[in-house]
Amino acid sequence: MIATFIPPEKLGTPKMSDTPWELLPTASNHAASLDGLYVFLTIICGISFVLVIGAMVYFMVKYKKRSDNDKTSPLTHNGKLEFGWSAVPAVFLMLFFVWGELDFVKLSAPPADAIDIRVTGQKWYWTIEYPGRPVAATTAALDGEVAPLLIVPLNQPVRLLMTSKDVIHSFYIPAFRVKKDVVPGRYASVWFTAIQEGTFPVFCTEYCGDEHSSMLAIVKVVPPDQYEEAVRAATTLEQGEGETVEQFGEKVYKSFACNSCHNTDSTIKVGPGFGGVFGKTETFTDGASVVVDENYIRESIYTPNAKVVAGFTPQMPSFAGQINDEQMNALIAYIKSLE
Amino acid sequence: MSTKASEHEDRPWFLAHHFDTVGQQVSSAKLGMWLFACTEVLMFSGLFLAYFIIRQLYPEMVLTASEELNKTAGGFNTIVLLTSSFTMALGVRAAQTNNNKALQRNLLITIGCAIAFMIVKYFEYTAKIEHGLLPGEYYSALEHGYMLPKYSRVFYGVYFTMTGLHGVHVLVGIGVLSWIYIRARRREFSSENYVAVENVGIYWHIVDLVWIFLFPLLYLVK
Amino acid sequence: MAHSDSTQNSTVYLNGKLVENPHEDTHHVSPVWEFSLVFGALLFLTILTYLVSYAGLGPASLPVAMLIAFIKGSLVVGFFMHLKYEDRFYAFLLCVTILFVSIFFTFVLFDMSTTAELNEEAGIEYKRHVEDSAEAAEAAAARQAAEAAGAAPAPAAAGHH
Amino acid sequence: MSDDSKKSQSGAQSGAQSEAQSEAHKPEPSYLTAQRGLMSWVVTIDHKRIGLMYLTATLFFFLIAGLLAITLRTELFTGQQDFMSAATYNKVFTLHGAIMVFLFIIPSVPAAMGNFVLPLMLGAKDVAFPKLNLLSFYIYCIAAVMLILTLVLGSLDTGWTFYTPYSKTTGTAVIMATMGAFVAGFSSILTGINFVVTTHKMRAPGMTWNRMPLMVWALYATALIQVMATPVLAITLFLLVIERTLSIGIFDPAMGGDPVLYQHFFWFYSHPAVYIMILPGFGIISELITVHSRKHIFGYRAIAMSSVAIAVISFVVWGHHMFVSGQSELAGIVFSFLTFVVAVPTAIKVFSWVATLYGGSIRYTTPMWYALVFLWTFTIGGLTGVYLGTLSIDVHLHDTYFVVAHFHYVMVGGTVVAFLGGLFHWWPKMFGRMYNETLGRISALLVFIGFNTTFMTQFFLGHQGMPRRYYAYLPEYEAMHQVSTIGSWILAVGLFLVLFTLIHAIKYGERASSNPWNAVSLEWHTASPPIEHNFHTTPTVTGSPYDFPEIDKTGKH
Repeated sequence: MIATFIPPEKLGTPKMSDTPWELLPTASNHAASLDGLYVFLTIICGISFVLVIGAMVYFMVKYKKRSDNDKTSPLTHNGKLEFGWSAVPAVFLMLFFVWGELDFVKLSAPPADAIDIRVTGQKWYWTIEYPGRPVAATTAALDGEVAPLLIVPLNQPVRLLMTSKDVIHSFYIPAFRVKKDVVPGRYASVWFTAIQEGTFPVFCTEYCGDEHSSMLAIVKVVPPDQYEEAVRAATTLEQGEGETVEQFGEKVYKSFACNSCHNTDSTIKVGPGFGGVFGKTETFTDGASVVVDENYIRESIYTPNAKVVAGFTPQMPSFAGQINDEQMNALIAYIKSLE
Repeated sequence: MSTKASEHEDRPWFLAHHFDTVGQQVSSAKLGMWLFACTEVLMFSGLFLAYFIIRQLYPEMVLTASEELNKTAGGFNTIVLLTSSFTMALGVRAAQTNNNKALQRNLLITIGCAIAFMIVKYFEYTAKIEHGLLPGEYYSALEHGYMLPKYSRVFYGVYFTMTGLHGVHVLVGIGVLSWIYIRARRREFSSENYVAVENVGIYWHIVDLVWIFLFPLLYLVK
Repeated sequence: MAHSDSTQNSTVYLNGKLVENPHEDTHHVSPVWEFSLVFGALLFLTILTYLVSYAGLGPASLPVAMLIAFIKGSLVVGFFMHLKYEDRFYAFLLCVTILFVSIFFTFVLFDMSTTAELNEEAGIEYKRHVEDSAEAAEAAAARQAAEAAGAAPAPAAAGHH
Repeated sequence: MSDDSKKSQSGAQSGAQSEAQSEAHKPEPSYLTAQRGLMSWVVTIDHKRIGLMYLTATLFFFLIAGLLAITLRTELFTGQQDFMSAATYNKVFTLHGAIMVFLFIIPSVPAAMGNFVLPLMLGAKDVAFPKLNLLSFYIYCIAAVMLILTLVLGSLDTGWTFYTPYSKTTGTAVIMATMGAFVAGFSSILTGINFVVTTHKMRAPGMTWNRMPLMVWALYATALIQVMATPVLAITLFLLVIERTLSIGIFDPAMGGDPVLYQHFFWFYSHPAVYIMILPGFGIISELITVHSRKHIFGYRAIAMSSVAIAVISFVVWGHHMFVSGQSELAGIVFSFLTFVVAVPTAIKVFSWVATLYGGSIRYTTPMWYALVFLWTFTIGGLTGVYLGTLSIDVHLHDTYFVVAHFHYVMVGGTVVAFLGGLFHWWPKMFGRMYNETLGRISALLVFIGFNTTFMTQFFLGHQGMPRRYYAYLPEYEAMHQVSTIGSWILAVGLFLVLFTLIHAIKYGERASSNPWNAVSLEWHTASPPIEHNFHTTPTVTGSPYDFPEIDKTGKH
């Protein structure tokens, strides 16, 4: 299934582009000059393709075999022609190289006044942390469904400081033409200035396992004055009025992407399913067993590898310091309500 | 089975059917062996690069972790391998000059040195294993009272990979040398047909060459 | 050239240069004293590397050790393996191999040493090792303290590599 | 070996005695009928039989990996899950990649066709080390068994590149797969050593370096890369296996290593490997275009030298696979520049081939059609490579379907199309039978249409940002994926038609003369199928292999 928690039609409100050959929306400062080079390259390559294939087709027609005693030309080489068709492509290639290299250096050196946003990639979801705000694993983005949301102010440089917790991922925003592999053990940085409002999809482009194709996120460009407000709304995870504890628990469940590894029925996905788990006795890898109650759920969220259910590997990350008590109670209530 | 039956009489017994002259067969065999030597050099270059990478990542760790290696054992092993290279070269010379007895003697000395090398390596490894200076998860230097920098296990990982792969090549060398020794006892080699001895010589010198570069890097690094 | 039944050994010249004839083979036998001389030199150089490592040259000790090892290597290859008296192509092959090995080394080590080049200007601190849990908690605490003190939360990392 | 044993049992030497002086007694039997029985195949040291055994094995794996590709494309028909789970999809695309690279495309042209054709073209009785040749085939078989064993042990889901740290932590049979690739590397090294020595030492009298056919130059350059690059793959996979078993930590960031180092080690082999794959294809195209347009090659020295130049420069460009992978930007700039340097010799080759058509008398046989399809697809493949070599565009296009389209245009459109052209061209020589010309031409047309529909759409998918190895995708991409899937079905039909035409020709094709294309290079101077030791008397070479009778030497042309 496409990202279990992001319905396709709710991603990228402005359609990526109507016709296949049309370019993507130029939504960042890098996009314009990159598209310029892309179009220039396409024109030059198109011309050289037409020349080569045209010459081939022309020769095919003109020099096809007419009779058994055709005489063919003794031509074996022509120094000037051979030099010409080595030098001319070399000149064009150097042109592409220089233009590409200038853009690449611009792309790689973020300005000093950029806003720092920390992004952490993990097996199959992104965690986005705004400066001065508590870590929000996944922020509410669209009614009901929840995706990691990167909120970016219009016309202000933003720098993403990215690292990964397990394998190599890659943060790719097609509309901004930026991409960087997020390698565990080092910081990768990407910077851009959004110049077009709207929401755009973010992909993970380095193969990272089963749910690689569901590791999506959304970039939302908001006018600078609404930026603070939007960030606060996105990073607060409280019980809205008129929301039952279980509904708030479900929002927390999806915000921390529990559903990318645990199903809400009893089937196994990566971890065990939570359908009817409350009150069941779980046996662990070391043979001990306990009745599932609030303390067990709380403990297995904060220190997951202490007790691992038999048949599973200890690969669940710890959420210590990310889920506060109020959210934990709602989460427990939600899990209790699952049959 | 070329149809020219008469042409068969004057062909020496060791000349293969698809070669025309002995010179062609010998130079083909030698070129093939030199290409194989190049692949060996390229393979070990990967490990040397891994060593240089760790040396660039953690310079002081490599210096302190390599102090634990036994320099005298390494030095003795270098001398042993150099003598085995010397006797191997003399062996090839003996084959070229039809001196079968000298060839057999030199081959025996070379095999002896190779076995001595492996025995010294065995003692070095057992010492390391007891002290827990092992790669990866098996690294337990702390329990044996060694206060080593944070990533010493990676150094010992590279140490064991390099010396282990080199040790495997020495073992293969012992096998090939004894096969040549058996053929020498059957008097197969003469001044016309010695390319097999020379090829084994090239292999053995490459194994020695790798150790010549490996010894200063791992043991004497400063 | 394969002179099957025709006895003439067709030496072929290509614009004046004798085409490398696959059939001639050098039967050079070097004298024993040459081998012993080379062996002596190798032993001397081994002792030299040993002394150099104790001489405490500091940063220069690696290049010196590599130079000595290269001399020993070329002695072994040149004399023990007869490369000096062999067909030029074998030496050419070895040089091409050493060229590819050096390409591999220089590019990888160049990449590793300049990874932080552009990042350094941008103030991104480039961390090599992953903060394990102890360090992570320590860094988080440092970050909180920096926030509390209102300083711009530069991505301080505890314990550079 | 199933279709070899159905050889025609006639045994009589094919009609025309084209050798210089006809033999007095009964003509010699061909290499296929000279010895009988399975054992005569299993322990043969005849390069022609080993070539056929390689051909059967590699085509078998081409079939398997091709079927995997068809299931992939059919799954991608819609953006949602159709009939495969995500984990199965990852295993299928990984195996498609691994089997295609290690078991088909690297051994196919050099080992299968090169083994058969190289000694014949050099006028030699056999390759320099026949027993080593057979050993190389059996090492290939062991590697094939190991890769099939990974299927049983839980298959592989790391992608054919085995990137760490994912390949270190995943539970699938990574060790068995890496060992399979490790062993396949040795088979490639042995073939490489064999061909370098054969080209140096076994040439017929009079055949100087500039009188060798360009196919021999291409196989020589490929052999050099195989010898010089594959050992680094051996040590990389060896380190990966040790990383998984002893976890020495050189590639694992948690223990102080760095995953980008694995990518350096891997791509140092894998970029020269893509030139191992394409260079033999260049060799075949030089032969096809000259023979079927009855023209001397245009710029012999330029093409020969550019083969060797590509072989050398291919060792300095591997960083263009890692522009966005955390490699330092300065290193990226150096690699991008060198990547453009390697583009020039490839361009020279394509221009020289088109120039060879000038003033020719082109015969539109099936091999010629495949050569022309090659020119079309390889030009597109080459030009899109320039996109990916440009730094800023690669940031946008890296790991998207643009890359998938580029390397399929160069691999399938380049090497496989050239390989099929070569098969049709040398089939009369291999089996002494002519294939059915109309079936051949239809297969060329189907392959052309199917291939271009499948992969042209993927260029547009790529620049729209569709990431690679995605199992479920956004609805915007669905239309293009559907066109691509239909194209892949047409391509599959075309390839099955090729298989049928060739297999059918072995039994029912009418007898081929020893020189059906009246070509000039040495392999056409002996019977087809050739006798056991190729030539009765070693031929002497006086001129270039492209001096066709039709070439008008009177200077009035």
